[in-house]
Amino acid sequence: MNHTPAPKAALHAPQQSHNSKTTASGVKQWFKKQGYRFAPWLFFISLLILWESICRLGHVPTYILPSPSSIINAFFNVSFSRWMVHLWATLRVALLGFIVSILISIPLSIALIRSELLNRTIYPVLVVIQSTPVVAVAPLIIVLMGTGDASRVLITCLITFFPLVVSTTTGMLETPQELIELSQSLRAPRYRETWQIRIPYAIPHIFSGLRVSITLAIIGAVVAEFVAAEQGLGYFIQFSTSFFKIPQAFAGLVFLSAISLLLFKSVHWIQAWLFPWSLPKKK
Amino acid sequence: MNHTPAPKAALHAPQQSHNSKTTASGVKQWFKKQGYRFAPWLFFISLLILWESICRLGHVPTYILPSPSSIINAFFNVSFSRWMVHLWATLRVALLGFIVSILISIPLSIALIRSELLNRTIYPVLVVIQSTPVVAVAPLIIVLMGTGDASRVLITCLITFFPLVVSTTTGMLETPQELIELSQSLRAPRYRETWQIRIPYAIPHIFSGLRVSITLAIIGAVVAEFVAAEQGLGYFIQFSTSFFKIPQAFAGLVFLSAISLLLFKSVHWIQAWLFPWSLPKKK
Amino acid sequence: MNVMNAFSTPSIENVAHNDDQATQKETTPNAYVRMEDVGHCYDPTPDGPMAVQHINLDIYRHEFVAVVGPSGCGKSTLLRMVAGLLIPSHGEVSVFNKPVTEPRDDVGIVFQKPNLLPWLTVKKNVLFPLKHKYGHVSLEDKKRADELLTMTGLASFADKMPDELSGGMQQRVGIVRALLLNPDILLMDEPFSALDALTREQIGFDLLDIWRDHPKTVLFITHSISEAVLLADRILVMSKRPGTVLDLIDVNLPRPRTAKDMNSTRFCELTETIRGHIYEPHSRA
Amino acid sequence: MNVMNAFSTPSIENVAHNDDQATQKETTPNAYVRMEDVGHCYDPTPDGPMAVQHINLDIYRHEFVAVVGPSGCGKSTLLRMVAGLLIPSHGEVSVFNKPVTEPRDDVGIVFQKPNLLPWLTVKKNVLFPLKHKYGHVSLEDKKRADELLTMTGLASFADKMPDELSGGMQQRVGIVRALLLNPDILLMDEPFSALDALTREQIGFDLLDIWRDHPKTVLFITHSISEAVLLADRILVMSKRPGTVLDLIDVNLPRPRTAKDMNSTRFCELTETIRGHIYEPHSRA
Amino acid sequence: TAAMAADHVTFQLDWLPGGDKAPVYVGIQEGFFRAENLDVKVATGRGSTDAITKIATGQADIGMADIGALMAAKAQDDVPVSAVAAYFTQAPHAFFVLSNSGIHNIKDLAGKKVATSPFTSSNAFLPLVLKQNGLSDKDITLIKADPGALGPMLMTGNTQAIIAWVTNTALYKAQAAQAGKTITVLPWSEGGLSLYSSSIIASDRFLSERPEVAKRFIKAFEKAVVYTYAHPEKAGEDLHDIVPEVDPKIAAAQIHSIYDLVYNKISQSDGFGVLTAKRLTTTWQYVAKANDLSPDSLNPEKIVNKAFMPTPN
Ligand SMILES: Nc1ncnc2c1ncn2[C@@H]1O[C@H](COP(=O)(O)OP(=O)(O)OP(=O)(O)O)[C@@H](O)[C@H]1O
Ligand SMILES: Nc1ncnc2c1ncn2[C@@H]1O[C@H](COP(=O)(O)OP(=O)(O)OP(=O)(O)O)[C@@H](O)[C@H]1O
Ligand SMILES: [Mg+2]
Ligand SMILES: [Mg+2]
Repeated sequence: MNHTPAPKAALHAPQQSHNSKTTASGVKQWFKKQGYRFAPWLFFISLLILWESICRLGHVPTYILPSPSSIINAFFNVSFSRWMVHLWATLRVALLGFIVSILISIPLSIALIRSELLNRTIYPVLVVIQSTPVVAVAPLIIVLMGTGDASRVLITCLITFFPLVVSTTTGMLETPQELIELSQSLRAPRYRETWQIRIPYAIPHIFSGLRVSITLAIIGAVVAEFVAAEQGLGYFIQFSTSFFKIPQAFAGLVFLSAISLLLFKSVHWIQAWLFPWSLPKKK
Repeated sequence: MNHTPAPKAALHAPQQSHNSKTTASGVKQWFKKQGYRFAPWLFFISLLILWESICRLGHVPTYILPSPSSIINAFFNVSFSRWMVHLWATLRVALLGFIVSILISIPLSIALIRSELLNRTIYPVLVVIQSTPVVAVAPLIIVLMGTGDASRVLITCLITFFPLVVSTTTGMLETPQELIELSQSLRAPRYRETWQIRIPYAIPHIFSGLRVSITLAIIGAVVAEFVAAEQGLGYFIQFSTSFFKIPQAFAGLVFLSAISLLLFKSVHWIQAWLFPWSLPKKK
Repeated sequence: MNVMNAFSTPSIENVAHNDDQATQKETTPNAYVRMEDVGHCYDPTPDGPMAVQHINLDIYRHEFVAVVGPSGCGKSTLLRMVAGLLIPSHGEVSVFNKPVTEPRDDVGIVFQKPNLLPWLTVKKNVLFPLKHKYGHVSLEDKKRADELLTMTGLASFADKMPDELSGGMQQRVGIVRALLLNPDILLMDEPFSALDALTREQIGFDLLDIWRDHPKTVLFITHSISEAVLLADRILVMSKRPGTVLDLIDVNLPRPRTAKDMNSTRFCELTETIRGHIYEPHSRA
Repeated sequence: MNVMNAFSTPSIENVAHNDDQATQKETTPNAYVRMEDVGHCYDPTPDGPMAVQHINLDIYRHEFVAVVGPSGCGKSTLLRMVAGLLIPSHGEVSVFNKPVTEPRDDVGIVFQKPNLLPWLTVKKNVLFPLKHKYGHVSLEDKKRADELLTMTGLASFADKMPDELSGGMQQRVGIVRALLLNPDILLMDEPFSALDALTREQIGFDLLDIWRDHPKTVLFITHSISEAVLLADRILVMSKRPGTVLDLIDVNLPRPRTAKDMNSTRFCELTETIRGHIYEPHSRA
Repeated sequence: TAAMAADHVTFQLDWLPGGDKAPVYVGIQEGFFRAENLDVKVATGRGSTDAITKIATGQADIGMADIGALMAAKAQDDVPVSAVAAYFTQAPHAFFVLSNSGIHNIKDLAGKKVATSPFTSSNAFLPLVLKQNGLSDKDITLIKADPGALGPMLMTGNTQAIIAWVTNTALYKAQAAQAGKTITVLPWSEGGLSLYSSSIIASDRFLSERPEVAKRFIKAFEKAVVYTYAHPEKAGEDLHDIVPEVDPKIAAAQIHSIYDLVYNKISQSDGFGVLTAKRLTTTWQYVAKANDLSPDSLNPEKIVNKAFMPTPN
């Protein structure tokens, strides 16, 4: 039998080297980790510095590209409460539109998967809706839904739902045949096949769609504010632009980007929280 | 040994029934197939009839929702050559923008996958770009690229690239660990791991992204025409709208939808042609 | 466990009279699963190659039939046709005189690949068919799941995810999943192939115990001849692709069987016969 | 094929002197693959359970070592550590005195699952490692691929897609893929588990022929004790999880071996010894 | 001389082609530019700010935009763009109401719903015009919606009044006719708002580098304006010839309806195209107030390059 422990000396030597290795590589690891943590910020700050220098040294006029300093300046010229009003208006519409489009897209995708007939008839309609510029149907929407949140949410939905439908249907169709056979061999009701096999299998696809949709939801809210609004960041940006307050418009853009990043990250967090298995494993 | 052929009588009887079954079910099959083929058209035609009746019976004014007949009418009021001019202008920009964004997105996604650092620094920038309303940066784009096709293609790219990046990275990250280990055990150059394993594996994801992107490319071209253009369907629609020629605007929309559908279908055809294995198997 | 029960398995008697399948066919109306000149061709073109052909086989209620044959001869295809997952392109499979035209819900399948759901823990994977079929799982089911997991040595892995298991463990999870359903027909496609000799033997005997206590019709594909002899009432020996019936062998060893039976002359005779078939020139090109 | 060559396989001599691995360790500088107190724990928490532990094993150049052990004892883990796909959390694996710290490119692996690329035909799958490693495949390679596919009975399936193959065929494709690479070290994880007895035996002997003509170091995981004895120079018997070395057995049967060797007394002795280990109480809880 | 290559000039519109933009097209079609050896290209725009930016960044040489927008731009940023001539000497902003609504003047709007598009410059002047008519912002309910939706909203009764430019009078009338209704226009210029509006602006670079070309262009443009308003129907045809999408009849109707913005008491007394210091100052006062800018932030006379202005009467 060879189940003999290694000789003591041999046991110590590698352990020591093992330890020292751990410490050395630990420090390295730590640096690497910190690097990863701060890299985005460092990158962001250098980008800002670059931007500022281009504007200053290149004498770039403000109406083409305002410098970060002028944007910050413009930022503080608007009162905090006004910012909050605009922010909330946009965030509200974007989130509502996003949620409504999830509520529409998932059942729609299921229907499209389950019926070849629906697939062939409804899908083209979806493509048409997706490619219709909102401005062209703005009068229709406003006459039907008024100039309130309802129209804006509808417009956001129209812009947001498509990536979700495409990725959900793709994901559900990609479900391995074996898992479908498992379900068939149980003669389970179709809705359970859908909910317990196809949908979980499609989760990575769905979240890929959600990531695209959430950023489109912001765009949708902004476009909706172009169509009808008294407040909101999109309104604010367009308004500032039309009065040539370009730094102020860019200050609005900064807010918009911040919400986008936050919501985009949130989608990831939700996936990591609810469906940790659906994320690729880190080595 | 039981490898005995079935008795002759038994052989005939089932064969006959088999045949008759095939014919009966063949007719049924044929009807079903024809149904599938014509369903979209039937649906489309009934939709048109419904629309026309709503407009006529509900006395919906043209400036809110023009009836199909008035749209057709408007359609023939514009000369064929003008339509072709606008169509080509939009199609050209949409396709160029789409192709350029594929050329950008795929290498970008690969870079994002291969470097955690890039991922952490560039990805937020991409989200910011994606969520920036084009109007806000229109002056910058015009200064950099002029008012010609170049800036329209750029705008189209800005709107199109994101879904592609998201779905390509998602797909590449979903590659099963086993296949990656296969590549690692060969110590193949990283670029081959990417091109021969990760990318093929991501094909269904990539095409899901392409399907979204191609419709966004149309939208992008239209938005770009809102920023600066003297022709194109987006310009035409906006122009018609500003003259309150709503049926004419809708005629433009019909064209826009037609290109969208065509391009959307083309993406599918290309997938079926180049990567037939990536499509889910039909039963 | 009540060892004496095993002899009363209804299948045994039936099988005893069934020496020549071909001539007896018309006189066995109580056949449970019946295959009549079954064949299948995956290729949709008219003259595509057959994967299996001319399979005539009657399996009686609560009989344990093993299938052996060269790789690629169509064993899995046969099993999928019995399950109704595949409709034969020739002939007909029927269960209780009703042709199988769609997936059956009275079968439990152990697939050749484990086919676990990657997003469920081992325990949830095992309970999945019940949840999926009936919408809920009872406490009783959960208890039985725990028992079966313990039996297969997986108790401490109940809360792991499938990708944290070794290949053999995944296979065992697949077996437990099918057993928990307690189906009328149990279809097992090389269920023990990734298991070591001891585990294999143990689970084999466990399976026999379960089969005795809850009689069911079993179709069991294996590459181990001794395993086939040890477990089955009858053994279907298939020829190389396109697979046909080469022989149908009655085992006729008394039950309950133990590891000691493997030294009996009858056992050696049978394994030799089957080995002979497999190594015979006509079984392979 | 030149049968007499088989005796000159360098490993045989080395193995003969290697009765007690532990005491000989320091005196075997020509060990090719060396595992020193290797252990691995998948759980990142400090006191997570070990999957394998205290593995000390030297494999000589061109030696054929088989590994047997209960399911889940860490055989695949061990193999992945030799391949450099997994860095042991304890101890060290080294090849030619160089520690393995990253995936090695001189290994060919037959994974426990076939792991074929679903978008490539069988032939392209088989050629994939060469294409992937070197960027191109020569005509020579293609010819060898055809030969190996014919040898494994897959010639007529060269242009099929993997999902059109049976389980055993897919496994054979995986074997051909690894053999075609002609690597220095061949790591095979239950390569024959989905094959029938005859195919299994044939491919086993084919493997021995290839190994004789193109000597390589082989680590071969199997659940078949007789297969291990028939093929290997030495057999590593592992205990149940956490896997440790239970025994390391010299086979010492003359080469070339044939099916007849299976009736020799030495063969029966060896299988009995291993069977004894496996069925011994300490090997399983 | 004819042998000399024509000078290229890009003319920037502040919106899409229409009757109000006819002169530049007339100049091309009727040969006024060719006579001055000019080769003029027209670029469409999407609002005054867009036009100013495009001229400032050198995408176009000369063009038209609201002078208020230029003042606001100059006040905040020293854009290298100057006004060179007046085009509309009156504000084009107006309320549009249905004729049967009982609203006859701006005062009648008290308590009514008024719809406007979100980003029109009219919104800035609205408080001023209301104030001049004894109202405040709180006396009306303001709704903001896409410009395309305003007409439908008025016709369907979603709103009692809309804010639009008189340049669109013909369009709204046509739309109302479709709905079997008629429209009354309440121009803000008659409600006490007195300022310059659409003007000819040019990039400083163009003016300093090619002054001769600029002079010739303005001369030809003036002739085109005169011709346009003298022959609206022909002007409509000319426009249609270059931009086939434009309906010549509608364009002609538009030209008729904005005649007063171009030819009025002010153009008569000051001379066509002339921007006077006094009216510039009043305009700036309005603009500064409307945009919440300090009145000292701009010397309104500084935005004009008088060297190119037509001679006053
Ligand atoms: N989906 C498929 N499409 C086309 N051919 C198939 C398909 N599945 C199986 N086949 C073919 O049918 C034949 C029988 O396959 P099957 O899987 O039934 O074999 P098997 O007896 O189970 O083999 P193994 O023991 O290797 O699992 C094989 O030759 C295979 O190539
Ligand atoms: N990715 C993983 N994460 C966590 N635990 C794992 C992982 N892979 C394997 N294990 C655990 O490590 C142990 C050894 O696994 P391994 O796959 O090496 O066993 P094996 O000897 O190959 O078994 P088998 O014969 O069943 O394939 C098992 O108990 C398993 O649960
Ligand atoms: Mg099989
Ligand atoms: Mg294993």
